[in-house]
Amino acid sequence: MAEMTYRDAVAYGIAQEMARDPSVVFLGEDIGSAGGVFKATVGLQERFGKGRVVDTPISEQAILGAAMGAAMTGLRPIAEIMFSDFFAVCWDIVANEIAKARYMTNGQVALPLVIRSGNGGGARFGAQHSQSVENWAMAIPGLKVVAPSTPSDVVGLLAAAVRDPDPVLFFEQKSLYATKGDVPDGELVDELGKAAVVRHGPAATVVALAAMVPRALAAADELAREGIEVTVIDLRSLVPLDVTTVATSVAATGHLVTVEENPRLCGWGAEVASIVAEENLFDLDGPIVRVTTPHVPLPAADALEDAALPNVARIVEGVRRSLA
Amino acid sequence: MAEMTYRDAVAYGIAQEMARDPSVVFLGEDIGSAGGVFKATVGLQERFGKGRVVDTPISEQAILGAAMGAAMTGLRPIAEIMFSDFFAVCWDIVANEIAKARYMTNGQVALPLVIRSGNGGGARFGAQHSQSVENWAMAIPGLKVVAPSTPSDVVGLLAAAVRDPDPVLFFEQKSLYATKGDVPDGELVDELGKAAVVRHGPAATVVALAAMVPRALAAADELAREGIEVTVIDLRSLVPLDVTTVATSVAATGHLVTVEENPRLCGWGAEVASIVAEENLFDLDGPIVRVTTPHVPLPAADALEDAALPNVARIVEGVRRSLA
Amino acid sequence: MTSLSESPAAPAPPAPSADVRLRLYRSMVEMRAFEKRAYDLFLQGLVKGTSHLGLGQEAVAAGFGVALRPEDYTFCTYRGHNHTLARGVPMAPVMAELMGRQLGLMAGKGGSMHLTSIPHRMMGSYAIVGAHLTIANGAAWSSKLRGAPEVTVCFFGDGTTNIGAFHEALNLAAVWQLPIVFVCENNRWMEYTPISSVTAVAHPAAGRAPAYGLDPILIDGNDADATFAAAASALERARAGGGPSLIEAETYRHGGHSRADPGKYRPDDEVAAWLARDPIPTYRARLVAAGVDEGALVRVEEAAQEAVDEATEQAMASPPPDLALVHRDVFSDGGATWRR
Amino acid sequence: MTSLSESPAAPAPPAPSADVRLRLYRSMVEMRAFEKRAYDLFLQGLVKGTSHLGLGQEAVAAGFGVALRPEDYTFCTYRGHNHTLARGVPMAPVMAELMGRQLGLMAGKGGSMHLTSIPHRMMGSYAIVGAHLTIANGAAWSSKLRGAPEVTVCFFGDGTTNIGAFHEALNLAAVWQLPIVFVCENNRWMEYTPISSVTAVAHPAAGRAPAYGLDPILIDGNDADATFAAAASALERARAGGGPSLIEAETYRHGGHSRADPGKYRPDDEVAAWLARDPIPTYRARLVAAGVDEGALVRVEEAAQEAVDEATEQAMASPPPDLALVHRDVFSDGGATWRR
Ligand SMILES: Cc1ncc(C[n+]2csc(CCOP(=O)(O)OP(=O)(O)O)c2C)c(N)n1
Ligand SMILES: Cc1ncc(C[n+]2csc(CCOP(=O)(O)OP(=O)(O)O)c2C)c(N)n1
Ligand SMILES: [Mg+2]
Ligand SMILES: [Mg+2]
Repeated sequence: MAEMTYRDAVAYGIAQEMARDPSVVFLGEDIGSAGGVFKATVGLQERFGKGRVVDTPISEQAILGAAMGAAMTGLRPIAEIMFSDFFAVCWDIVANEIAKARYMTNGQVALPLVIRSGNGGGARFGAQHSQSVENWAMAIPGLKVVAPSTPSDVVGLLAAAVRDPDPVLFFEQKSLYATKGDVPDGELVDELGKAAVVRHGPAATVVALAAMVPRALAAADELAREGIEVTVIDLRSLVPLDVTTVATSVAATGHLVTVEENPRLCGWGAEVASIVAEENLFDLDGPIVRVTTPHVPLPAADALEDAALPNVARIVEGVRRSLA
Repeated sequence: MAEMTYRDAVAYGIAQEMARDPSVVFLGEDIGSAGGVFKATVGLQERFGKGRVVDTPISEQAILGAAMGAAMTGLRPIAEIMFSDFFAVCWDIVANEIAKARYMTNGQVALPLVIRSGNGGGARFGAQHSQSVENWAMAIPGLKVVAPSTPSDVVGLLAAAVRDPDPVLFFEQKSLYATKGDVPDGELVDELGKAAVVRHGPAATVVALAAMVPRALAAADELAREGIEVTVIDLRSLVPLDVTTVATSVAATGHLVTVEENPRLCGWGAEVASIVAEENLFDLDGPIVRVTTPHVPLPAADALEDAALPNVARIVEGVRRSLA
Repeated sequence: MTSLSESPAAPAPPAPSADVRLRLYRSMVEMRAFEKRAYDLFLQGLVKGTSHLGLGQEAVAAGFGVALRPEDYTFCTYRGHNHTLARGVPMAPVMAELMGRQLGLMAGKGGSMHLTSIPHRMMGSYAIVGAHLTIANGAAWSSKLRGAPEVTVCFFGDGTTNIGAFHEALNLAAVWQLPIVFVCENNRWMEYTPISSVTAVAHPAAGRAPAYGLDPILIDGNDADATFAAAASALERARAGGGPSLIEAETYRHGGHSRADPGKYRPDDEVAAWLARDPIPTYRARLVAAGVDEGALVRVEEAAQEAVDEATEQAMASPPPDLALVHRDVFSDGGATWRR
Repeated sequence: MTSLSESPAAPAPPAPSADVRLRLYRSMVEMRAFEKRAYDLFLQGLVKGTSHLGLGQEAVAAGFGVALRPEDYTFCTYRGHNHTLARGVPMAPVMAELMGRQLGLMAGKGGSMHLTSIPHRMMGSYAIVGAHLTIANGAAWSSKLRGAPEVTVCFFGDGTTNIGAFHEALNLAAVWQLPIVFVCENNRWMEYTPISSVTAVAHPAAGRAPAYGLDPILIDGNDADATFAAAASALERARAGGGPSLIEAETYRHGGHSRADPGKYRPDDEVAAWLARDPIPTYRARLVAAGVDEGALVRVEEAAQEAVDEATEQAMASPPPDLALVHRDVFSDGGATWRR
């Protein structure tokens, strides 16, 4: 058991897989000699060489195209898209090519590849470097979508993603890079599609993802101080989506609150809410409340950004609104 | 009053605006001398000249970038993205640039522009030329999103979009191009953000968009034959979203069914469903049912595509499920 | 050809062997017979959706098809019937795919624009202009990393040279010195707009090669001997570690862009000039002049026709796909389930 | 410079007038003083988020800033402090924007990477590599359609030449013969990776110009006389209807890519060689050698320092932005309401 940062867990997790499987290769901008702009891939090029850890031009379409073609022909690439906002410059390769290849070819093509990306706000980078875009990916059939909230989940879910025969988009929340946690010794391999119940309580079910998990837990603490004990679920993966864990909890609590960093419309919170409204409506004792960033691009100034992102107070208020 | 096709209504609507306002210009691939690959822009270049109706290279980023820069500097461009699937190759200009410019500049930049695109399935074109991607746009703060279902809505909403000071994504459903309807004589200008109640009935509220509107109406006919009279709402615009009309209807019927062509996860149906589950939960007498294309890329073969898209039988079944 | 004469004349390569020439001829004749039938079936409403014919452009796919080794990879566009057949993919499943039948190469799930046969290393037909150039790089990169003597060939049209992905792919291939051959089939038209009206240079591919440190290579894409020679030399170069090539093959599509488009937007004299340079009769005449027994050519032609007839029959006899396929193969477990 | 000497030597342009030279010097000195302060404030935690300094690259922005007319448009990148000041945007709102204050040029909503001042025709700083080249075309297209004698100048880095949008933008500008000047500031590095390691040609912009039918133009980006001359000639050409230009200006950033990056990944001798060619002291020496009164230069330097001090004070005195701004200006009605 070692304590490490979420940031260091990335390089640790990639190294675990590259050491195990020579077909795992890694490409992206500034990932090699520089160790990544978030310093999340330090040491990998030294260890695995310039053949397997490759710095690319600023050509996101070429990066993901190369990953796809390599995955079709025997490799298991990990590609980095530095900031998830940049998925917009290569969305065609993700949404039209990678996501659809297996289906269109009636199963002939397998794409065992992982695309990692720094996601989300909090760093005062402004609207083009702060988006949470996991919902863009969730809306595209054929992609798996993972977003860990702790260092050990980074390692375990990354290993699961690399070993998965399908394309996985792996969102690393930038605001979590500096956070720390314990990572068990030895090989760590998790399973995609299993949510974690990270706190138990009968009053309501709070479903969160990535950086919203610690905030939801803090809100749960605050509610607990006034005697309201809520369940907090860390979804960990959007596709596959662990509907069972959410539904089971809602059946017990009667209240659902989702907490997501992405802007208001059409996020995963809406999906989870509408699944429950379709399949578990009569379990509900109060409205389903979604706590999100408002439907605005993220502002840069610290005061404004803090006001835009979901915070503990808004989560607490959301739970109260569902219980009212 | 003239009867015309949805297809012809597009050229008619563009001509109305170009004739009125010399700052309206129109650019895209094959739109000029060829009159558009869907023949929806026939005659415009002859009438308004090669300066104002411009054929471009296959460079979607350059097309939308040009539209944005022109809109910043005094023109009101209409750009065509031939198939909406191709938004993936220029999503950066849409989602990171056009959508965010006004906000990031604290209101300095206005972008009065329209991006038209052929959307949706039914033509057996396969997974890369058949997507309904209006939900991609709805998820991005800063965009207005419109999708007409009739020729007169094409004309009226297009005029409203062109005159709107904000960027509007205008989705023309390809499977509707051949359909016909009456278009009133004289200048026709509609309003963005107003849904239309196209059929009244007390049993349930069915909310649909674009090509799903005629299907929802057909389903309503079928249900009426067994005495179930439902309300059908044509949303017409996703942003602004006419929550009032939907909520008022659900308050009266107690049942909500959404019908959308896009794949299952994170579509506008989920958004509408979760708004109702948050704000009008206690109006509901049955589960909110979403009828969608399943979460798969669209197959090409006619038999398979027909089985994938929402059809009358599935809408009827959806209503029954909500009423059960 | 004006444009060819504008460019420095390359020395004529030595003629291929008689055996290769017959294979080139057979390949072109098969493509032609197949696509004519596909067009008929389209007019009869039996090919649904769309289809993009390569009638008139056969010499390009044939030259490469004959020059490729079985272990090499092909990537092509929606206009990919020819390139698919050129890799030895049987006609019946291709025809059945166009018709949306169970027998189809992808059981109808892909359609005409997405023909793929991994066992033949026909790695897919792609319908978003430009994307597959970046994907083809990935296959070439993989060959290089695995130390396998495979070459990737990637076909695309003139219009494709103006989209961003082209630029990114060419630069990466050059920087990584990938074993890949990019083949631009310049048929002078995009859909309904001439390439010359939207491109800053006269030769959309060859004129850009130096921007990637590559030699400009411009060939007569209607001459199967020339396409074969260019293919053989670029493949050899790539296999020897010499890196990528970018070849611009000048050619013409006889028909319209897709479906029933008659292609009327093109000047009559342009069409006539190119029809006179039809790669198949001109090649036939060359072979006959070179002493090839005409009977052998007739047998090739008859066999192609029979193959097409048989493929058509098989395709017609096939039922529509099993509807359960709608929910299959989104994911590798064979299913489409996004939840648990 | 090795790379400069590799390329054909252009005849030295005539020296600009004394007045222009003093304006060039003043502009560079102001930029330098401003950015040094911005860096100090960053280290003090008063500039939040990120910031990308152009220390060492001032001669490019200054040369163009002085040559531009008020009606011309500028588009630049996240590394855009210099280009913004060069358009006459006052220092205080720029400083305040970096600090996330109400006084900020965009009231803190954009931040350092998105400086924009439409009244100064500073049409924005863009943080997605490549995108703004396509947007800049739109402004130039609009000028052309409106018949207005405006020129658009678009700045970007060497790394930007490898992304698809670059290619699409350059081709469109050439085909449409737009009044635009593309200026590639080749500072030899992307973030932490040298451009030479990922680019197929030695000169990432000049080496690609012929792919768009343009002349390769390579200039010394550390020489304000040279940047001014290149700017003046390209602007004139564009204004006269001669279409676009693509200029590659060789330069170097003194510091790291962004924030507190010390730029240690760069070879010491490379850094030292370029520091010796610092555009400001070298230009100062040239002016003094040409007989300019040193007192005048000192006054320029002191005035710049005072301006920065004053701007800093004003910015520091400004409160954080009104939180209501979070919900403003998503749409043109001033609000953020997506529903009715
Ligand atoms: C990104 C993108 N933009 C536009 C299209 C629509 N489209 C399909 S084929 C085509 C013309 C392509 O021309 P070219 O590359 O010359 O190939 P050809 O059809 O002549 O073989 C266009 C514009 C597309 N499929 N993808
Ligand atoms: C599409 C995209 N990819 C990657 C980045 C991250 N990024 C920001 S600046 C930069 C380097 C740009 O290099 P260059 O164009 O040479 O400009 P310079 O920073 O040297 O001025 C990178 C990779 C980005 N902002 N956008
Ligand atoms: Mg073509
Ligand atoms: Mg640089």
